Amino acid sequence: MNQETEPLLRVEEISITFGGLKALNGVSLEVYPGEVMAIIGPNGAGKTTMLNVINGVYTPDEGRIFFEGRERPLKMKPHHVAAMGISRTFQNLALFRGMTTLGNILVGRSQKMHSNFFSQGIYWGLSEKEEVEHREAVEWIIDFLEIENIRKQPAGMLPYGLQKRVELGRALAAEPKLLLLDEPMAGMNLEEKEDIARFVLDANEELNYTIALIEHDMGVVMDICDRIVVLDFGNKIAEGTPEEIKKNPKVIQAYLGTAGG
Amino acid sequence: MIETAKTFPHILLYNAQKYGHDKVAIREKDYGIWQSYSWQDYLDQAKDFALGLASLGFKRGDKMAIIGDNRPQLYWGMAAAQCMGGVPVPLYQDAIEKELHYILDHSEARFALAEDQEQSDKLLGLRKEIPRLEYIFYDDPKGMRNYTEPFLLAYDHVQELGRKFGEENPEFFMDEINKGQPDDLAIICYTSGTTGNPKGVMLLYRAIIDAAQGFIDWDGVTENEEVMAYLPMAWIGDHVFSYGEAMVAGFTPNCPEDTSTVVHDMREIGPTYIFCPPRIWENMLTQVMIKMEDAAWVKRKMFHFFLDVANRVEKLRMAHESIPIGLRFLYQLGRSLVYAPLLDNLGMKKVRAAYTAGEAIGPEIFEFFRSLGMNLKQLYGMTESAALISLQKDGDIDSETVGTPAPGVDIKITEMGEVTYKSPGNFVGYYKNPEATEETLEDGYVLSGDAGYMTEKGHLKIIDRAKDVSRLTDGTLFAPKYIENKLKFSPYIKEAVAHGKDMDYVSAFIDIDYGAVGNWAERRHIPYTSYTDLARKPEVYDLIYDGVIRVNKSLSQDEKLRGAQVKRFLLLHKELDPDDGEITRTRKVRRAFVAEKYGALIDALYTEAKDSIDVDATFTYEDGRTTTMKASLGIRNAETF
Amino acid sequence: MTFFFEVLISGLLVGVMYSLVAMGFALIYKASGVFNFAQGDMSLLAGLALVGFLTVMPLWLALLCTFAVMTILAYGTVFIIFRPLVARPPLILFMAAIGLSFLIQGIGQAIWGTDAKGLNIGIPEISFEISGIYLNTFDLTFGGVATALVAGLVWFFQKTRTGRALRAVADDHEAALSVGIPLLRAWAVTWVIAGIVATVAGVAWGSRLGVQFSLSLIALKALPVLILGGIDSILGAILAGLLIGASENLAEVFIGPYVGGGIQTFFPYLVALIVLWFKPYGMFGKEIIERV
Amino acid sequence: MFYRECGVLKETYAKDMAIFPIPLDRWGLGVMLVLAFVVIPFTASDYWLSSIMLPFYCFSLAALGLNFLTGYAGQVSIGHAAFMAVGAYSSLILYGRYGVPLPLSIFGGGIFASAAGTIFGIPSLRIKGFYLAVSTLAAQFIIEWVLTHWQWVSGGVFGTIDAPDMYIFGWIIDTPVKKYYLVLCVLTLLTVFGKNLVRGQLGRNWTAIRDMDVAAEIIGVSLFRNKLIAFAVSSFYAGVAGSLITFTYYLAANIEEFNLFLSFHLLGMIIIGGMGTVLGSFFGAGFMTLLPIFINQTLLTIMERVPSDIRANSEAIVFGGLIVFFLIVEPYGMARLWQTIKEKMRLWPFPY
Amino acid sequence: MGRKLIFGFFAIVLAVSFVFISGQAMAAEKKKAGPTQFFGILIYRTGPFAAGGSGIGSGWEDFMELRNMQGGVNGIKYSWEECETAYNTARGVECYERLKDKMVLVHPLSTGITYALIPRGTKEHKVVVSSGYGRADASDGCVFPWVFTTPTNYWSQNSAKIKFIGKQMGGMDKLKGLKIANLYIDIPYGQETKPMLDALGKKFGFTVRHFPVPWPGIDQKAQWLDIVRRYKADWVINRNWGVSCTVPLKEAARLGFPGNRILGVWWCGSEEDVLPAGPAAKGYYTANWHGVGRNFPLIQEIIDKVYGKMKGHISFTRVGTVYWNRGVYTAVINEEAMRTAHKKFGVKVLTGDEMRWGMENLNITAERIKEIGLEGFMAPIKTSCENHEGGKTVLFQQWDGNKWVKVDEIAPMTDFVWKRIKASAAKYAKEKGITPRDCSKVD
Repeated sequence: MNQETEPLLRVEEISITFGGLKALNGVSLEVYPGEVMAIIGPNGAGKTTMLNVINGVYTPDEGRIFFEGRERPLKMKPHHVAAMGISRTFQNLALFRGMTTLGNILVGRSQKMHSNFFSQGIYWGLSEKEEVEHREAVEWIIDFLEIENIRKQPAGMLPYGLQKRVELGRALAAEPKLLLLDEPMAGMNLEEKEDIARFVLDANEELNYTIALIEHDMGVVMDICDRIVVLDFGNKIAEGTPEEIKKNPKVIQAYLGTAGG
Repeated sequence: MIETAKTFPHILLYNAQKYGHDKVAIREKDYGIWQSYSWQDYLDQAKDFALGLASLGFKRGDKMAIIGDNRPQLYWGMAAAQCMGGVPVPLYQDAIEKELHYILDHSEARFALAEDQEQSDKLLGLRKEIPRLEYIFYDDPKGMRNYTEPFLLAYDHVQELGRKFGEENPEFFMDEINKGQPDDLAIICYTSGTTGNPKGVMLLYRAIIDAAQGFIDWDGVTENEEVMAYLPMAWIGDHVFSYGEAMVAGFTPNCPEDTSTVVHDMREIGPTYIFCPPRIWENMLTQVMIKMEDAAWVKRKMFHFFLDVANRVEKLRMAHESIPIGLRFLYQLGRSLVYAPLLDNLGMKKVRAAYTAGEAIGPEIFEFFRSLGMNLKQLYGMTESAALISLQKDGDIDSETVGTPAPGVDIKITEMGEVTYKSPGNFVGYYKNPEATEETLEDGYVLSGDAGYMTEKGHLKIIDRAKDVSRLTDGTLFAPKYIENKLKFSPYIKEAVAHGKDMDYVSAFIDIDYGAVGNWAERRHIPYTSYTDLARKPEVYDLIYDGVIRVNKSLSQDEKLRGAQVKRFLLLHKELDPDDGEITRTRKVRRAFVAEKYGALIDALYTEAKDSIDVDATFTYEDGRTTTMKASLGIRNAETF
Repeated sequence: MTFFFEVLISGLLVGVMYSLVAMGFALIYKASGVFNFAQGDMSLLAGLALVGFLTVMPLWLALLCTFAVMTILAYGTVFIIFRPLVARPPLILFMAAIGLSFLIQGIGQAIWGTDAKGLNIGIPEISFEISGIYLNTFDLTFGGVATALVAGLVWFFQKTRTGRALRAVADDHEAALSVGIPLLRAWAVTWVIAGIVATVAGVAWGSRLGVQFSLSLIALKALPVLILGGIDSILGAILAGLLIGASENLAEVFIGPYVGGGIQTFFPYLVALIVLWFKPYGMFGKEIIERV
Repeated sequence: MFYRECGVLKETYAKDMAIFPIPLDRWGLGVMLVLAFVVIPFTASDYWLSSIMLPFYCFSLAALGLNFLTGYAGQVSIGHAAFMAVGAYSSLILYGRYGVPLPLSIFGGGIFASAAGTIFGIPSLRIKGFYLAVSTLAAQFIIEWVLTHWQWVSGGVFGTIDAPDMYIFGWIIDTPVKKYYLVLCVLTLLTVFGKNLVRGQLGRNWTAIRDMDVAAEIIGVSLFRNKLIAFAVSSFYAGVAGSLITFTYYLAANIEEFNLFLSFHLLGMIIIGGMGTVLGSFFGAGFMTLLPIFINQTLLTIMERVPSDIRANSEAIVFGGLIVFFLIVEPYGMARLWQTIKEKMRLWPFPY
Repeated sequence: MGRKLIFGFFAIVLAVSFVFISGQAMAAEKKKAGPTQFFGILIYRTGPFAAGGSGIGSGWEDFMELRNMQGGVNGIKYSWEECETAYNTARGVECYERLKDKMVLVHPLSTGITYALIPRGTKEHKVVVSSGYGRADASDGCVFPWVFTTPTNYWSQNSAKIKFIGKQMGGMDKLKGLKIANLYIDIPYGQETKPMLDALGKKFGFTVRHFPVPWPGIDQKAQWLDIVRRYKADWVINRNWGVSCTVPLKEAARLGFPGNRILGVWWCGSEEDVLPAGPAAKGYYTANWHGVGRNFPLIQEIIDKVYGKMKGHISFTRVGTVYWNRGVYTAVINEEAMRTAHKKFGVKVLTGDEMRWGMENLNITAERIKEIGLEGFMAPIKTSCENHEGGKTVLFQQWDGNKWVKVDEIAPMTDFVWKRIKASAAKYAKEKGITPRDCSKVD
């Protein structure tokens, strides 16, 4: 990607401590518009923590966060972050189990639905129109992710791989400026991984989403990502294109180190 | 009959004028709901695409290949090509490249309309070898963003071109349509013959329209029918039915969302008029039986009890005998408890007329559906006759025959016992294949290649392929298809190939139904790893043995065929697969090919000492790779009666 | 000032009684995740049983029989009600406990009757005054019993094998299962212990109120104690009990007259709410960190 | 078995998202409405109308409200009866003391309850689970206290406000049938309103919060807003229910009617009926209203003279036993049971 | 499989239930009152206040059982049906609605139910008798023609209490400067007498402080510390209900407050209230309106004939206890009203209006009381169109450690009380838009 352009998201020198443990230690990173960026690193490197910081789940001790060139306060409610245009999937399944696939994805459009409480209660008229509008958008995503046949099934009953896919759909439904994916392919078989990789690429190339993802499967990361940031024990140890990362001795060391232990 | 109707484009114009936006012309389930298009939409869509074609240089007489699942866009494409005086050539969407290559090459198509990326990829792969293919259009743009080939155009884009072209040439469209004549070529349907290369059956507008009208008159079909368009568009049945009849009668074909949702979508639509090959009915029955196996004991018993009631009633009805009052009561009870809900679940509740066509149907299957109160009838038709030859009349049903000749159809049985016919729907010849045309067409009569005879009641009875009917060494009549169909009534048997020509007795290859038997095995905690493994289980052999015995018992009832009971059988280690050339795409067994390929197995069946045989089985993966493996197949002797 | 201390001390002594009930809640919640709404009813049952047995046998035997009843109740509850409910959401378990509370009430009163009964197990009730502060042997006795009970529980959980096993179960059900501690047995033992605690509470309160339906309402007094201390903390239950006992009495006496009195019922909840606002899992409750 | 869904096709999203997409359900609803609006009022005895149907409807409404909060939004409240009390008192005061028209008074009762509910919902922003559940008891006790101690509220030495005769535009509502219609109309309107809420974005947000609040917030659901709306809506329904039951049934607002046990009963209703379903509220309320009557009657039939303490105790036993039984067999309540039966009927004769 | 079985079982239970319930409903409709005078007994044998409900109900039933053995009231036999309210208004109303077609007179036995039944009874012409509970101002027969508080109400009781205290202190003038603590359960029932006591305090110059006890009142340490150690009360009025009646006795003893300076309301004056307190209750006074113990000819008769034939409705130990006796009293009032009505309307099964007339024209003289066999058990009663209270005295009793002993009979300050009753009833009439009837025109 063009490194000259203004990054969509820039976090600077983020540090956060949990009970005396430095989970992130002055980590900076940027996500540029239109790219697929990966954060990799061994377990406990602070990857998910970083996403949580970006989302507003955690308030970092220090650092600065810029989104679309404007700085946002460090302490911010997650749903306000979502309103800024950052959407997200989760490492462990976080679907709303009691709802159908359709319902789950519709929740993703929460920020886009504005009909007030009364018109919702009266329903017929304004609210129905809005519901239909958003249903159309969601159906488009369902079609995109090829989950037509599970549209009305309760999300909690779906097989793991499909749940992950629905979660991706929920994040896409928000039409975010930045899409954060936390291990979208964890625990999947090869075929499912290929599917998800295809969707991620499609989302990036066809729908022009900017994507930052965390993933363990190096093969996939190297294949689909434009740029990679490597974290280890809360520190950024490398950054660059897949080619560069492959050759980076620090990265190799970090991975071998954990592989041995 | 529409007076002005000369060609489908004319009919389309007429319908658009008559119904405008008031009536749904075609539906497609997409994005979770049924997207409906009125006749005016149908016309507009076809028009834009047609003009787009014209702007790209489509000439009268040009062929356009169409490939994909049933989609309104593809039907519109078909209409568009006809509007421009062209000829659509529908292709089987699951055809492999080799077949496609032949047809594309043979049909000299300059244009091709593909449903999506998958089909486009196939065509793109072939285009290198067939440079005559100028343009490829695709409907679903998903995944196509990286395709930069200049000759690859989106459906919408072509329509865009068409609208521009239409503005520049406002009269062009009507002019082209009016150039169309009933005696123009409407379509070329390639039949996947059981031998040799596919042959392009050329059908005129007149033939299809007349055939469609024939069907419509026969059943009093109205414009309010709902039908499912989910069978391959390349099949003549679908073409006559979802395109021809839909246009002429003005009813609504419905395209399912996806092949995986057909059952569900069918229930939503509730078709009133159905036309499908026996395997669909078979599948349906199998599914019913499998599901009922899992039902609670009480429910299962009740289900079978009422099925039995229905069966008895149906037998009496067919024989035109009166039904005892008690049985009638039970039948009514069964209707509310079992039959009606069952039909509702299958999406068949609203069916007024249903046809099974394309192949002979097992009488048991046929009677099963009829006994539920569904008006299932048999039809005998061929691509060469635009499907119209003979069909059953309401109230004059016989599970063994295919009904009386349709109006305007003349059937003659040759001395050799072969059925020949002259139908309004008769074709004009095979495309670029005069030899074959000559072989088939005799004085306006088409040689069907089927052996059959007219019964006393004037019903046509088809026994088998003419060339397949033969005799055992003792002179007993041996009609393999007849036996195979009987075998296939068992829900556990998917395919069967009977042997016996010039042999001492009949033997059979049997393909188990992987789903049904797998399910059966799971419930009995029989572990298995694959089809091959499952087919070799002794328990499965026992299961199939029961089915064979039943067939033998039923054969023993028939004076003529008593001697042709199945004496030995084996379960094949693989499913017969069109990709391996063992059966056709329409799932007809290529008997000669099978006999040649599995010669060793046949030998073993006729070597009475052998009770098993080792095979080196070669088969092809989806991606074209082949593999070989060794398997030992057991051979069973079956009791005869 | 003497009066203030008098109120304070009396409040603390009441607080001990609250703690007794709250401890039962905490024990069961920690072990099985059941918010045992029937804890008060268990006290009622124990009281009813004890009174019933006392009419026909000496105290020691009656106590033994009461413990036997509580044991049967514990096993019955765990194996009949909670066994099929293992791994269900906490709310379901909570509702099951509400159901249980109706069951205990119904069965207990069906067997021993609904009328109020006096309960006197011979603990002297002699009031005396120390530097102007009235004290009562009964209150002190139960203060002592409660302390002994807590000490006993701590010893049990820290030192005995069974106790350690129970703690293991409480900390991690799956891990405990994997090292071979039968979950349900552990639960049952916990319920037995909670039953014993309930019996002590039942005797303490029953001697004061008489044994009758209202005894089951002491659970209401224990609830704010419980959330203030942390639902799963025994230590929390004790400290919060003291805190609530003292503060509600002080509030009633010193604030009550200005607002019309009777604030005792909700004052503990206010205290608990304020504390919870800053520490959402109580003073000593295990914090549940939601990971995403 | 009775479902015929063949040929039911949806050509628009609006139809696909209808409350009852299946025709038979629409028919069923129609039958129920006819039953409720025509058959029952004209055939049932006054006893059935006034002492079974009225409380049943009112408690259904209250349970529905609680279901929004607990069943949909996942915030357990065991202080809900207090909001009914607020509704009861305030609507009686509005109507009796200030002469506000009856419909507005009932609505106003709901609004006051809603305000109270919102205030007591604030802790839910920080406190979760059982901690929150117990905290809601604070609402129960504080409201009880305020209503008894605030002389202005009760307006007299009896701590009780008598319900004046009800007039709507000069038309007196005095007979059981008229009261029945009043309650039924309010119930119907609010049920439709509520159903619309829960099937729309608000309901989805609530469910999202219930199922996984952290994820919901990150996705963009404001916990603050949605939780408070849940409290507000829920207590509005409770308030209206309280006001209706007081006007038509208790005939006097007395704080003792809205005690803690009623709160438990409401919770029991939605659990037995089915959390997170509108239908379940009705099932639960019906069950809880009819059960004691049923048990009493049954025992009376079996034995000529049963001491009523045995009846009462067996009632508690059966009641507790049924709660436990339900939780074991069908933890999601009668509505789920109904759903299962319905599903079976739809698939009949197939097992799946 | 197990699940399926349970489902099946459940389905069957459900089906049977439905059949039952509809059958019941129909049966209930069909059951016509025979030639008996029917009473629906709204009872509560469970819950926190079970002692009261079960005692009263059983005493009442035992009395009716006795009368039926003797051939009924002027030959009209009693019939009755219990309905468990569990002290819950909704259920109480349901009971009333269920039984109202058969009965003409109802004792709601709960303040909440009384409130709910007053408008219903008035409209449907059923006599509502709230003896010693419910609205005090309902004693005004002009405004509440269908409600009776016979023999007396809370306000009368409290005025008598003050007189009693005065008497105990040695004269009404001794009341001046006295500190009285009003310890009450913090529900409307408890609060009802606050203004009355305040007014009396003003009149007689004693101070009253009110000490609310939050429901359920199981813990009253704070109040008692306040009463004894800070306020230093001379007398404590114990206006509680259920368990909260007992707690004060223990707390008082603990703080050394003498038991004979506590004066309870008549709902805190039963054996069940004091027994759990043990010795702490000794000396405790309460109000009452009827005698205690078994030493009355009628009660002896019940013991002989009813319990002798094992037809009693409660365990024999409770016969002669306060609540049981209260039940007998209730029954006697009912019966006297019947007899009065029989005189005017003839011997027959009475309608609501006739029963009301009977209640309104009660005149139970001392001679009649003797005749009934209850001499010393109750005071004479005379009701009128205006006066639905009728009683002339409030009884006082003391717990001697084993049993209640009647210690005094005091007439309430009738004028003082009735002035307030009239005012309150008038306010009620205004609010409800009732035109009080003119009693001078009623025969």
